[in-house]
Amino acid sequence: MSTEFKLLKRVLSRYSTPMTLNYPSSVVPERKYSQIPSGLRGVPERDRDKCIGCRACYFACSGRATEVIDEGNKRVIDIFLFRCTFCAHCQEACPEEAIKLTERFEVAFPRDEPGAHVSTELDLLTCERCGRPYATKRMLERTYERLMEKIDPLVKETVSNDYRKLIGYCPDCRRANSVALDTHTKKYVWLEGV
Amino acid sequence: MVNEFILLLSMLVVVFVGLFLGVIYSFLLRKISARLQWRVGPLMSVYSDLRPLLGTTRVLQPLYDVMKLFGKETIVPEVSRRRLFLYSPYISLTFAVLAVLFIPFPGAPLLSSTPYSLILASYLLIGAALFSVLGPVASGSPWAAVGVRREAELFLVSELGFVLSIFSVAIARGSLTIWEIANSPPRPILTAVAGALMLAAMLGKLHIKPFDMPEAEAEIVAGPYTEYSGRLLGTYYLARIFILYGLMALFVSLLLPPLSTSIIWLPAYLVSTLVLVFLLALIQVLNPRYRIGNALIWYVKILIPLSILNIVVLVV
Amino acid sequence: MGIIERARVYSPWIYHLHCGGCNGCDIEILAALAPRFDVERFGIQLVPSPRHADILVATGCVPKQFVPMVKRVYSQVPEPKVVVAVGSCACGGSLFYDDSPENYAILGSVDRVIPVDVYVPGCAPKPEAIINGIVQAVMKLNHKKG
Amino acid sequence: MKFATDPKLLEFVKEICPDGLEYRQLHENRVAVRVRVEDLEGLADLFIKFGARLIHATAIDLEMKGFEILHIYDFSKVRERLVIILEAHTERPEVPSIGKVTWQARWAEREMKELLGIEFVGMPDERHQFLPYEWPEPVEGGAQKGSEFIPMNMPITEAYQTLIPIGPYHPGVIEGQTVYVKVEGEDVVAADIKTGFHHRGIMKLIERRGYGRGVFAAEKICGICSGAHGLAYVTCVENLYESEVPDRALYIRTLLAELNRMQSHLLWIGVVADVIGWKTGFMLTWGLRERVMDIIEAITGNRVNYGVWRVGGVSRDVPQELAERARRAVEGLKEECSELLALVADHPVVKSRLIGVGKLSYEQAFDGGAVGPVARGSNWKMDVRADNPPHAIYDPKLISWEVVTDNGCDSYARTIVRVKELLVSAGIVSQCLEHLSKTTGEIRAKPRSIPVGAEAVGLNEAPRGELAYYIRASDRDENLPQGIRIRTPSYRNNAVLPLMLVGCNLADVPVIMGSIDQCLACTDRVEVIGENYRRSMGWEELVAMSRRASRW
Repeated sequence: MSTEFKLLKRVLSRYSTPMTLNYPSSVVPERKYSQIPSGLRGVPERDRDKCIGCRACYFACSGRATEVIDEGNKRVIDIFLFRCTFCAHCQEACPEEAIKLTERFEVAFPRDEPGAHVSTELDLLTCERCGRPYATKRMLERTYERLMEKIDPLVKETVSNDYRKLIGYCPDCRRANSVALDTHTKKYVWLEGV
Repeated sequence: MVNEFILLLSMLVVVFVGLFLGVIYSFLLRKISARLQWRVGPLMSVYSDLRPLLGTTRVLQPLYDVMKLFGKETIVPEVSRRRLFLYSPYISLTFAVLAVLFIPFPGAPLLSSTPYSLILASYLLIGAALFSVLGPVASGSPWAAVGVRREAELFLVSELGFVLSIFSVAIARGSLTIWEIANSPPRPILTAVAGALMLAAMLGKLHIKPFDMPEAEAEIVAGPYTEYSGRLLGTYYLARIFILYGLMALFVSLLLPPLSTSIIWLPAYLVSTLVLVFLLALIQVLNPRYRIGNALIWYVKILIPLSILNIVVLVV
Repeated sequence: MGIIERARVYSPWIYHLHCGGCNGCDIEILAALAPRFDVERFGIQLVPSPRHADILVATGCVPKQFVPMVKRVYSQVPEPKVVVAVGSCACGGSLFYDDSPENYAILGSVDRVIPVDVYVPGCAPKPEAIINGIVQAVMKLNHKKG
Repeated sequence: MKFATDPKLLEFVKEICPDGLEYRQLHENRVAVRVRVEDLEGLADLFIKFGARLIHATAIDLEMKGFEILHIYDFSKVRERLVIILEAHTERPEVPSIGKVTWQARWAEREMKELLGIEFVGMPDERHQFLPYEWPEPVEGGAQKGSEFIPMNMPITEAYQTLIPIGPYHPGVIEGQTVYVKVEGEDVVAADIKTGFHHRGIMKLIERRGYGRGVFAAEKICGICSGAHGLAYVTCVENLYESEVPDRALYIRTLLAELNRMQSHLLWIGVVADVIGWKTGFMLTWGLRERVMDIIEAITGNRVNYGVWRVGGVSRDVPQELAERARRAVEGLKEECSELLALVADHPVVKSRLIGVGKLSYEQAFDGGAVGPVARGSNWKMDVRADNPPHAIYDPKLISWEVVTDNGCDSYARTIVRVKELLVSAGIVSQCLEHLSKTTGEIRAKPRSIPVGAEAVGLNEAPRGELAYYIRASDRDENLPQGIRIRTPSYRNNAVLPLMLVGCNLADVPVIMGSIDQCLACTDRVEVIGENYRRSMGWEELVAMSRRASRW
């Protein structure tokens, strides 16, 4: 019986003041939530003007919660929150730090209420030769800027006007324009004067 | 004619007061055992900004549970024997309410002055508990069968303790009507010994933690009440509230004689029942559940010495 | 609202329906009953039998072997009942979701088996999010006539 | 810290095995031995008598080239830190079974038979392990007839015997498994287990994600020990190539692995208290557990899936002042835990419910291959952190800790082992945090390319026992593994459970099931077989199916 009295003494002394939070109500604000640390992985948010539509988050998403829908000249990048597990792989993969996991974790969606999607819309450029949409405008600008930063100055001049020559075409048309298969020697030959 | 009318009126009043007190006792059982487990339990006063949504207080939480159950659909499994399954909750409730009528409340002697009222009250209580066992037998679920077997074994032992303690008091006082026992002069030694025996028996009857094997969630789903739902389950919970009140009132009227006789003793009556509830909550918090075998052994271990002690006290 | 509707809101009993997940969300539901978040303050209790339940808290991406059992338990719960899907597995079948040929072992999300009323996504949502979901489910209880 | 490979190892292995076999030294004292299929059984007998322990028996499907049977043995009891992998190549899927030689291979062979289609000659127990019993008759709409009638070897002979299914839905068991108990009155005469309700085919999902992103799926196998799975997977991938993990990352990994163990043991003590009907024990231990969860959440950003494990290091650093704050919190938590758990452990009724219940003697534990606290509770000093440590800081020179054992051989002994382990883990956590709060350093090394045809075994001590990963690198595709095999601790403890259940009281069955702290989500995590059930899918079909599924 002695341990029961020891237990009773300990319970009465230490555990009689409840550690309960008053969660749904904010009568005492600091006792509403258990804790919201700075790095909490909550609902992701995508910054509309930083995102360049490069689909890095789409490839990094292991749970296949991110979808990229290209129709017409619109590219929609959409995270379906019901499949997202808030693992922050997309935040790591994004070159532009456009997507960031906020600290909002209190998400409950009744059945008929929409809103379980985080989507941004970007306009797609269509290729001048075959008219197929191939990349977003902002992506081309960003790649050009990065190219210019990283390239060593000697080659910079030739590369930039080559780049400007091919800027308006989709990858297939670029290949068709710049290279042709010489049937005789079975080799690809550079076309001059595109 | 007039005092019959007063009697009827006081019976009606005591039934409602009994219900109210039973609800308060089971709320306190939940609240105190929650406070001893480092948490809050049903709120006395809901937070101010949630009042319109969740009501002002949760003191009547057991009553809300019962009323909600009355509002739910009742499912009767076709495996069960319909009539016994359907009617046993109501019979158990009527037995419990009748038992309450025979136990005096301060200021309302009710029927406690009829001769042999002690036997009637204890048999009605046993009847209420019995029918809460008969219904599940008819429900045909294996879990209920195991639960009922455990309840029967526990029933055997705790009733033995209950009857021993009651009749030792009756022999000591020399009468079988509760009203005379309640008015007889107090005898502290008798109260102590018979009280200990009756408290131990109450643990088994009320399924307080060390002895709640019939409703062990981890082992046998919900024990006897697995197949019950909706109104039937609601009446069973109501019957248990009345049994809780009845046992408390019987304990006070038999063992603390002057308290339940007249209205002036009402505050002392309430204080003593609250102390009893606190004691039960304490036992519930500190003890895990016995196996059914150990429970029987434990009961036998404490029944024999206590009853011998009772006889010694009677002789003195 | 009448007494019965008010009583329904004051004492919602939850039953934990485990549909084959990784038991991360199940532990968070039990954490909602533990001292820190103690949902018994509002009368919410975890009941052992589906017969006594009002709210079914479903977790896990339903493997095929669970399908008959989930349907049977869902049918045993008496009317006005509400289902809360907790966790990304139950809401949308997080990484087990397979849009191409049907995965031989998994059905994906709970709403392919039983109608779900409130979704609480998150890979192990915090207990506060689960309580928020249950409170919204309690509000819907009264719209579903018994 | 370079992972030394001991040169004298090869001579030792050559002594034991008969000559004329082909030996290959892998990273970190693992030796791969290529043998013929016929002498697998002989070698198994030789190793078991020598005192080795079978970690896992599994197979890799090389589609056109047939199967490769792998038996992985751990010699840590005989010689410090040695793991031998027996590899036998076979065209036809008929292989002699070693189920008779050692009890440990029974479940592994049942799993291989039903999911890779390998016929084992002389298998003691042919029933399905994870799939419904009446597979491959098509299970219409998933309605599993099997759960009603179970062709078990427990026929009901006498009248008073009853067969009680403690079925997939039982409040005492959090997850879905069916324990069939043959009962005479209240005493259990025979018991058997049907798992497979959590079968999600996770191993194939991990394979399809490649090495880098496989961690994401490995963590999702089990909600309670997700940290252990992350560390084991990462250790296994790093064993594939000469990995060079920075020091600070190793400390952060140890910290998270031990925090995961602390919250898992506190959770378990609460669940056992609840199963024996003691709500106060449940509430108090889970109240303390919230403090551990706060520390985990502050460090990793999520209470359950830490999402921090990366191949070659860790993805999130622990700032120094957070480490200091967490250390103070852990110190306070440590003596509060020791006081409360001392009271919980020697409560008279708790003792009466746990002592002498679920007995497992040392021989049964060793033959049956029990792991973790279940083995340590039967007086077997076996801990992966001491024998084959994962890529984290566990050597006694840097962090002082010791392996806890108890010779009670019953549920109560397992409780004591887990309580003491909890305090040892708290010690490790405070030492790690102290080191992290003083030093800084980069936390991630650049992973190098995986050599062709490499293979590796990654071992880690999960809260429930030894967790083994085996990865075979593909010889064609640089980023996709050929096959991943996972053997979780509950897989072994569940296999030993029927031994403990025989002879106990019906009321104790949930207590015993609780005492091995089983995690069903771990046990069923296996392979994919094709829609037309009869034959297992070839490599091209699998890759084609997965390509359609995942858009490459």
